[in-house]
Amino acid sequence: MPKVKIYVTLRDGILDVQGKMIHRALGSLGYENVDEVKVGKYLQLEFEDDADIDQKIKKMCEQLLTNPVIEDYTYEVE
Amino acid sequence: MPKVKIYVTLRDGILDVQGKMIHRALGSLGYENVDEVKVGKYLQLEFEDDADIDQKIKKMCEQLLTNPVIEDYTYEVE
Amino acid sequence: MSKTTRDVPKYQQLGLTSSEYEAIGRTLGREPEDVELAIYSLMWSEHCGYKHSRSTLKKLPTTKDYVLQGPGENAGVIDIGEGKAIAIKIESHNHPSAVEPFQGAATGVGGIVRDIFAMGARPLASLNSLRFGDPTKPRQKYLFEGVVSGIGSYGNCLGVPTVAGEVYFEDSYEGNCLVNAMTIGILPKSRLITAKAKGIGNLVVLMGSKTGRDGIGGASVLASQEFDETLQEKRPSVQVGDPFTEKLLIEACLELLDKNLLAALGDLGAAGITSSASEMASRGGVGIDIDVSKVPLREPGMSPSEIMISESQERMLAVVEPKMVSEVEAVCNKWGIPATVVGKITETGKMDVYDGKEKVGSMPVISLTDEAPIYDIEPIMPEYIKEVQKMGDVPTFPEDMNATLLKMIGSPNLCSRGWIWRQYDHQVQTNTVVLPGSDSAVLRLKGTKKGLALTVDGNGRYCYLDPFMGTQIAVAEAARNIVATGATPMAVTDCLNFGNPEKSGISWQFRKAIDGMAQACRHFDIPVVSGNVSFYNESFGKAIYPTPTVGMIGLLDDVEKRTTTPFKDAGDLILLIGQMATVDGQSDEEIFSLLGGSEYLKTIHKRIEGLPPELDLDLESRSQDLCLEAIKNGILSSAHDISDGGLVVALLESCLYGDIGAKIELAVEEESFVKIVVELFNEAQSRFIVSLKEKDLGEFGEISKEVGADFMVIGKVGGDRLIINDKIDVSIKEMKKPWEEAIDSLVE
Amino acid sequence: MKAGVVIFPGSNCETDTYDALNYLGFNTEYIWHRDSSLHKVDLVILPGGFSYGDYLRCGAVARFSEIMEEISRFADSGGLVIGICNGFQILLEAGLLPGAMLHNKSLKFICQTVNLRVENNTLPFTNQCGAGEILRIPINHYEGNYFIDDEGLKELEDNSQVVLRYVDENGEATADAAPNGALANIAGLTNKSGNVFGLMPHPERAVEEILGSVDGAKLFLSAKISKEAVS
Ligand SMILES: Nc1ncnc2c1ncn2[C@@H]1O[C@H](COP(=O)(O)OP(=O)(O)O)[C@@H](O)[C@H]1O
Ligand SMILES: [Mg+2]
Repeated sequence: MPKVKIYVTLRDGILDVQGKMIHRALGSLGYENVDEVKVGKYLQLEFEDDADIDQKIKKMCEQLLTNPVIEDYTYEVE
Repeated sequence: MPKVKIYVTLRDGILDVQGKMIHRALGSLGYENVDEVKVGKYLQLEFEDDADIDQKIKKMCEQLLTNPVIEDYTYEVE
Repeated sequence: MSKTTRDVPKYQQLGLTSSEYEAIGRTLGREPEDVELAIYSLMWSEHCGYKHSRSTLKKLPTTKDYVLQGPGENAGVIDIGEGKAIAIKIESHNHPSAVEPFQGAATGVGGIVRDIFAMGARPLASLNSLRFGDPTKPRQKYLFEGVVSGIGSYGNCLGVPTVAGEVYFEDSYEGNCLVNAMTIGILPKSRLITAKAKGIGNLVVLMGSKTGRDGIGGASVLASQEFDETLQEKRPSVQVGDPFTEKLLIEACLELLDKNLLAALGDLGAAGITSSASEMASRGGVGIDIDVSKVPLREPGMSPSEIMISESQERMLAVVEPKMVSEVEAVCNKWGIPATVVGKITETGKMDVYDGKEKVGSMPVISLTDEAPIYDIEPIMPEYIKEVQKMGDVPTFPEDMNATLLKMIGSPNLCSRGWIWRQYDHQVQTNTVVLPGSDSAVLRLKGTKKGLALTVDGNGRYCYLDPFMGTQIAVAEAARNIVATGATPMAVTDCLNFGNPEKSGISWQFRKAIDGMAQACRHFDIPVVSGNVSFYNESFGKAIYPTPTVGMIGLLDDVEKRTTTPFKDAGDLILLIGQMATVDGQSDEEIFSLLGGSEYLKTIHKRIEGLPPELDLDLESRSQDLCLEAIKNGILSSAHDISDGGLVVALLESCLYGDIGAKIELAVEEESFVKIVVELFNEAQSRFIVSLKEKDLGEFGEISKEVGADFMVIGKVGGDRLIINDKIDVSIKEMKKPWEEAIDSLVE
Repeated sequence: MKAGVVIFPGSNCETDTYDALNYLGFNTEYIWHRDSSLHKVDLVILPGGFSYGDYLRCGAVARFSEIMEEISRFADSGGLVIGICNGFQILLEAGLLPGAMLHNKSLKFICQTVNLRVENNTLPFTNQCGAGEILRIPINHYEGNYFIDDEGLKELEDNSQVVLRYVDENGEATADAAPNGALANIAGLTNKSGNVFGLMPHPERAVEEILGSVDGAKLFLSAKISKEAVS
């Protein structure tokens, strides 16, 4: 049963408020050597079989799982 | 500059309301061969250097980045 | 298995005492099976069984002609005329919130909302009463932020407005925060349903989310013991709220009731199917069979005990006539809610648990409910009382009264709560006509001229110093808040938050508090129609302040006559209803003692001591009558009760909310600085600040004579400063920022 | 005039919207998300709420509802559509309006009344407002931080598609005036042809004096009057 991991992040140029807030919070906790923090979504899907799996994942991502206006994604099949 | 990817998921047994919803939505869009969907957080951190990096990541995760009461995490250093 | 757990008998691990274990054996006439032991341990837990409170609670007045349902059901219900009724209930979710603030608070809202629609009512509004430790400490900040956002996220998603609440910060809550959630709902009287199982042969239908291992023993076990290190191990049992499913469940249940398809309805709260099924059977005097193999599961491999006691959220249990089942399924299907027959009503008087064909447990229903053990721990006044009630020496008061006032108004307990309520949808359903920021929220009732006023009040610090007086004051203050909007108090729902009831000192606090509540409610003739007890609010052996919170609802015959806190128009006269606190000829010590338990003493002098203000119930009634009658006659521009922070804080609040100043002349001996400070900051009861047009002063005076209440004209609305004699002179604009932004700067 | 209020699972302002429309003299009906017809209404309203719990993204799942195909067709043929709050988010996800919503910049839910400036009063949704008129209407959301790329923004501005902007007490669209951080202070916009309107504020919460403002009524009444003018 293939396991698919999808990582969704905000597109470049879009202000990542969550990332910025976490960055600030890390700073105030004394973690000074972090340069950047980005926050995204992590989806884990279990497929029954791997027929056309790449094509299916792409379609799902474009149709439902991400919003291309603001989000990019990458994925891995295990 | 090491890049760290952190994957945060809900601990086993903790209800994943989003995953449940997405699973149902995928089903009604005709993606029938998905068995399970889990939703988590994906964090990308850029560090200035890799001094004590593992230790730092673990501490950050426990202190701020994850909620150990309900979440587990894994990470990769690139 | 580690050595220690092997040595401890199973019943003890489940929290039962050896005599309780023996009692189970006597009832069953044999050793209990695993499932049975799990079920007894929960039903006889403090949370489900009310072992330490049942006998004391009997003292509360609970009836009045308009009470349709008093304590004992999922919620109390009162008749408000025109064929409509209101369901009301408050509940604590303290322990789950201390473990996971966001989910703990969210599921607290989910639970109380289910109690409301379980009565056939559509949830109309929610309130919350919160207590945390010092908000400058990171853990406390985390809890506070998490709880507020959890309450908001759940209620907002449901479309139930969160219209009012209260929050206080005191060190005693540091290890054990309080999260009390209250909801009211509205129903046509004809839709009233109870969780009273009836009809031998009727089927038991489980509706809503699938059952998982979440919260196994969560609420009930957590709420029945003190906090210590072992709590860490209980963490994975955190329950996660799914407000979307709850929203669908509300719609499905109300449609089922409108179509008359259900014989009984109950929610699943603490102890899951176990408590819901046994309590429904017990109320109906019938038996019930449950087949755990029919329960839809989210996780594989769950044992019958786990299924029976799981506290998975967003589930309801209904009793349905067999011929109605397909229609019930159709309605649930429309809303995307699974509905499954999991049992039936029997004449056995027993709760029989099956796993498919195999019977895995059989217990007399009443042994689980009415016959749960009762403990009467001897009450003994705790040592600390005498110590704290003593008032120390008269301190040197800071000279600069403006600075003192600024410090007070920017302190965590007195600053604006806007940071909280802005995170709550307080307007959905378009009924909220007095928004947060007045003494009570007011809802209009669409289709009528009427309105409802809602508030929740408690004062842990007063109750710590004197639980009897403190609790009376909580009732009086709630009533005063209701009256200040122009509503007549109708009913109370109470949440009793105390420490470990097995201790004689806590038992004393509890009894004193109930005596105070009972006496005050009797005096005002306001019945207690529902409530909740939360014991074991201790961490590492240290109890919280005894904190009874009083939720109250009032009715306005004409919602157009509602009155709010803010001053409105320049030139309006400002009146004090009630009396000045000091009298001539008192010594400085006597005068100073009037600051006992006050915010002033705590914030400025870091002292928590003395006796709380005295409450004269008759005087209180007269003050309230005067305020209420004046509002009903339509002559008040504003009304605000005096509570935390005293007269000056009440005045400043009316200025701040109204964005307008006031000039006040108090009649006090100018040379006595002690007197001035005490008059400004003492928290004497039974008082309101009201404003009105000069032309209406005569009429106001007439009313005051009729009801026999005192008042005095103390100043005028106008300008952009609050000026009191030559002691206070502050700009409203400059006070606004520290008042409004205090919480922001605390949590950022 | 006949208006239809669409109910998705998780909608929670449908009754408020229905009541507001009836109060303003519309003949209002509910439309269920699984219906396949729009019941011949003249105006379709997608109300606020949390359709499908707003899990994943606001509006992401609701846009696939059966009724959305009909609504698309209706919009394409010039029918009037208003999306309020979650309804706006659904219209964005469905591509009936351009752009997307991000979390509020405070990462907090916000419920408060805001000042809105009417940027285009020639639309069927604003013809009862003065040019530059300031409306006071409540907002109530966690994701109202509007985003669109530079090109898209230019197009919106060039076509006068921005309908409402968050402004301060002086009517200025300062950065602080947008409580959610919305790009260019955009609170409401239309499609190019001006018949589909999305807005984050809740006009149904501001139609009666007793609710504190009647400014929201103007938006609904505009639609009513423009329709009556046509027929
Ligand atoms: N946790 C809360 N949730 C919602 N509203 C709150 C909360 N805490 C306080 N408020 C609101 O803030 C205002 C002031 O609260 P408070 O000082 O406790 O009022 P009072 O003393 O009149 O009972 C009230 O309108 C109250 O409803
Ligand atoms: Mg008050």
